[in-house]
Amino acid sequence: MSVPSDPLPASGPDAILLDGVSFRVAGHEVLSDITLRLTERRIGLIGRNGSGKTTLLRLIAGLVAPSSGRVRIGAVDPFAERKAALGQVGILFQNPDHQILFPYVEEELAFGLRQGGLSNEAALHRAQAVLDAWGRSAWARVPVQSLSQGQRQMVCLMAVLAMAPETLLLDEPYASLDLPARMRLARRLHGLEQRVIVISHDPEALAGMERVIWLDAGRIRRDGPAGGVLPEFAAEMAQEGARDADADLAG
Amino acid sequence: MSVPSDPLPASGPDAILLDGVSFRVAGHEVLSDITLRLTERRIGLIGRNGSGKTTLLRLIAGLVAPSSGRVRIGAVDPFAERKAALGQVGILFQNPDHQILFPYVEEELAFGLRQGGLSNEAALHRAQAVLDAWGRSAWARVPVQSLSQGQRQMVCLMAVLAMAPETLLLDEPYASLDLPARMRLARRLHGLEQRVIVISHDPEALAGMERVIWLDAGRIRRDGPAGGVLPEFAAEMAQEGARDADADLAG
Amino acid sequence: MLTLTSPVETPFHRVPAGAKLLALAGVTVLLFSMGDPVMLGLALTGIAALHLVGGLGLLRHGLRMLWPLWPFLAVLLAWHLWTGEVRDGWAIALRLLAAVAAANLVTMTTRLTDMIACAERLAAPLARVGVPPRRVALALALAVRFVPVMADRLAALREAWTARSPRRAGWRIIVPALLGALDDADRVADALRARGGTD
Amino acid sequence: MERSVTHVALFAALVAVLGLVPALTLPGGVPVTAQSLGVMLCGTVLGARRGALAVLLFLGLVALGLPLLSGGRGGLGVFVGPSVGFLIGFPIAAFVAGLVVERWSAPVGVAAAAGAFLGGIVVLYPLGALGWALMLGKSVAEVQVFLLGFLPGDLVKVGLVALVTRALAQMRPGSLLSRG
Ligand SMILES: Nc1ncnc2c1ncn2[C@@H]1O[C@H](COP(=O)(O)OP(=O)(O)OP(=O)(O)O)[C@@H](O)[C@H]1O
Ligand SMILES: Nc1ncnc2c1ncn2[C@@H]1O[C@H](COP(=O)(O)OP(=O)(O)OP(=O)(O)O)[C@@H](O)[C@H]1O
Ligand SMILES: O=C(O)CCCC[C@@H]1SC[C@@H]2NC(=O)N[C@@H]21
Ligand SMILES: [Mg+2]
Ligand SMILES: [Mg+2]
Repeated sequence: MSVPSDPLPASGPDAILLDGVSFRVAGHEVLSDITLRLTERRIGLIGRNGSGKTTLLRLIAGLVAPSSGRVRIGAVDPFAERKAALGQVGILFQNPDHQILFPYVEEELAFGLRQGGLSNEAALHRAQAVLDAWGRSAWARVPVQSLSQGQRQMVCLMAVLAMAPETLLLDEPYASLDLPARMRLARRLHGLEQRVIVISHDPEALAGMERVIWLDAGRIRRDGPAGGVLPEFAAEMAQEGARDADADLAG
Repeated sequence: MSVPSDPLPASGPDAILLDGVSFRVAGHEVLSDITLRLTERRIGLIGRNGSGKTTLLRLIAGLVAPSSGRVRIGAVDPFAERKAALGQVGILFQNPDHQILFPYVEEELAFGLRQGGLSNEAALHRAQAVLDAWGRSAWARVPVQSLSQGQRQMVCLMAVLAMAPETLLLDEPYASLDLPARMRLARRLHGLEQRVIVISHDPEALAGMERVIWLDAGRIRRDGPAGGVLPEFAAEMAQEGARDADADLAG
Repeated sequence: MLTLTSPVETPFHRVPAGAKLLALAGVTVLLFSMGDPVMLGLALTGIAALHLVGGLGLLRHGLRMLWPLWPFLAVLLAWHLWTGEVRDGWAIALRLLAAVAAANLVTMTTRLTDMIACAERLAAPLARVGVPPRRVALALALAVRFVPVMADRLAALREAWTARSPRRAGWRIIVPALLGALDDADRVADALRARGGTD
Repeated sequence: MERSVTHVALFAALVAVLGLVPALTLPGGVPVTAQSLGVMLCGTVLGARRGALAVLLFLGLVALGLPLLSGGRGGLGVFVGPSVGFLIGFPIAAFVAGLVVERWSAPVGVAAAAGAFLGGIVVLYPLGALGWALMLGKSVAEVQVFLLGFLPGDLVKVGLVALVTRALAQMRPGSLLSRG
């Protein structure tokens, strides 16, 4: 289920920089003073429910602006310079049902391309090419509705890949998939040239990453190679699970 | 994460019977000719995405009627005799957001009781008693929206337990929880007197069950103690995962 | 969810909702039967004084709720000034302010649960046309619960759009949002049935 | 039964959420709002009876004190304000829109457009104008000009209702209760 790393190619994608980034919403500080420089090709993000993982990914994707601090991909501010950011980062949300916008597979794939400036025809053509490349040629005119959860997630992934971003951001891609689907997805991700940043709260899914960042209550708790961070995380979670702390109300 | 079994008490809940049950929807046979007699206290249901697990649970809970065949809990038809069925089975859906009907915790707990015939006052009183018993006294007037995912699931569980059904049906209760939350939930389920039927596509979550039923494309593939069924299931899933079969279109 | 009920407990909070609604109905009828701007001005002053019983905070909250009316009042006065019916203009403006302020006072001092309970009683006659009052209360509670769920879903779809387009999402996300909502409706119907249905 | 209650509640929530779209307040104190789009959709998707019930439920929430009208307004006060005629007309508009889709077997997009136009403009405007005139102390004839300000927006909404309803009918034929 892991996505092991190959050595970084000579000319990799731009570094992702976060400089003193905080994110507040409704008076609650979701992320506090995060400073990171991400250059690795396979990066994992781990942490408990509500620790701020999804928020960090949304900041990198430029979907929200930080309350303070700066986010940059190379020289680009992904929130302010949307056009440039689209070529740099693509994001896969946790739940395919919150991201599929169109009824047919080909429309879903063509959408981002059209928004990127292709004509309708060219976009549909390229969508078919992507489907062919992934061995899914027959899917073009299939209604998204009729696909299984795992297949719908595959549609989302192809839609993001069609736009050829330098970095892929994946939010819990394995959570609702069964075992065989997980293994297949892991294999596919492994084969990608792009940089991949994956969220999970399952240490197993991140084994073999070049770098794993452990978020805890909106702060970086540990940051390093998978071999160092994951066992420590797993041990703390086991200890935490032995207590009955759920009773505390949030916020 | 498993819910091991204690010996069956002398006077257990009524047996659940499925007799030649099929379920068709939109011309597609989701379940085919299922015959089962369930008497164990800890039962697991395993299978791939789309194999029909949720549908089987909905049939037992009486939420849908079989297209052919009979479902009985003791002598009760859970679809036709709703009132009687409420005391026999309670169901916990996979996603708490699809289950929570009311804005405040106490209202959520009181609802089922009122539907069962209690006065509004008595229902609120009993709701508070359940909260107290679970060490969650302060939750009564808390808006559901402000609770975390794990806490919301706890609300659902308490709402079902408040109605004191003989059997609990749980659909993927662990899927969106982080590790500590999973461990706590498993502990809670372990402590319950009720019969518990749990769905999962993760063999680990079902280790130690008295009986595990493996559903495959709407049919029973294997049925027996966890120790026998689970390794076989895991082996087949690993083999399945090695192939690239996603390309087949569903149904 | 946020309601317009004042979080600061006032003596009015303890008055039964039904009594407040009855009083409001009386006051409104009275206001609409008056035509003298001076009398209406006095009535408005009286209602403002009632706010003060609940404290300055309540008065401020009340003023905030009246604020959106200003463009309407401006047009109303300007129009009547122009047609030379100044007295009528003042009467209408003061009556409206007084009626809205009185209604808002009830809203600000009645908790949502009390209101729902009251609505359930008021809906009792509907039982004769086949709508049990219980179901009215249930539908109200369900809708309150769904508002934030629906808002979150729209926000998620808007983000999914933004993630792949330099332009802002428009009406087009209504279709996937509705499809999702219809699926949700089916699942929630299951949950409802699982715990005893609608009656 | 359960299904019908949850549909009605969800569509009431939809109308409420459309109130988050920034509204434009015209000089007369009645805003140009996306919520009337929601009202028309209630009718064309849920049908006459359930559509009207969904809108009534929404108005019920507003009356109970939830700030669900555009701009965060709500409470009992809005029912004695300038919008009262429109508010009372909303459930009737939804009913008429639904009735047209139910009874007229034209292609669903066409029927939805006709229903939305009939309910959301032909029926709603006079009711809205009546309430408005009463509140302003003027005659209906005198406030009529104000309605013109809404027309372009409402025509766009009618078009959107047609597109959205047709899309739903194509993608989930079973879910279009107005044609079920
Ligand atoms: N728009 C928002 N409004 C209110 N609270 C928010 C918002 N966005 C995030 N939060 C809060 O911020 C915290 C972090 O949320 P986030 O989704 O980033 O967590 P996460 O690590 O991805 O959790 P999970 O594993 O459950 O997905 C949570 O407590 C959440 O409730
Ligand atoms: N109401 C319905 N309409 C159409 N198809 C349905 C309906 N209910 C179930 N199905 C189909 O029946 C099959 C089995 O569904 P079910 O939800 O029972 O599977 P599952 O084993 O619970 O899968 P998962 O692990 O993904 O939850 C799926 O292919 C699903 O698409
Ligand atoms: O929010 C309110 O106070 C009620 C608004 C009523 C607005 C009416 S609906 C028909 C017409 N078209 C619009 O866009 N606004 C008005
Ligand atoms: Mg997350
Ligand atoms: Mg399922």
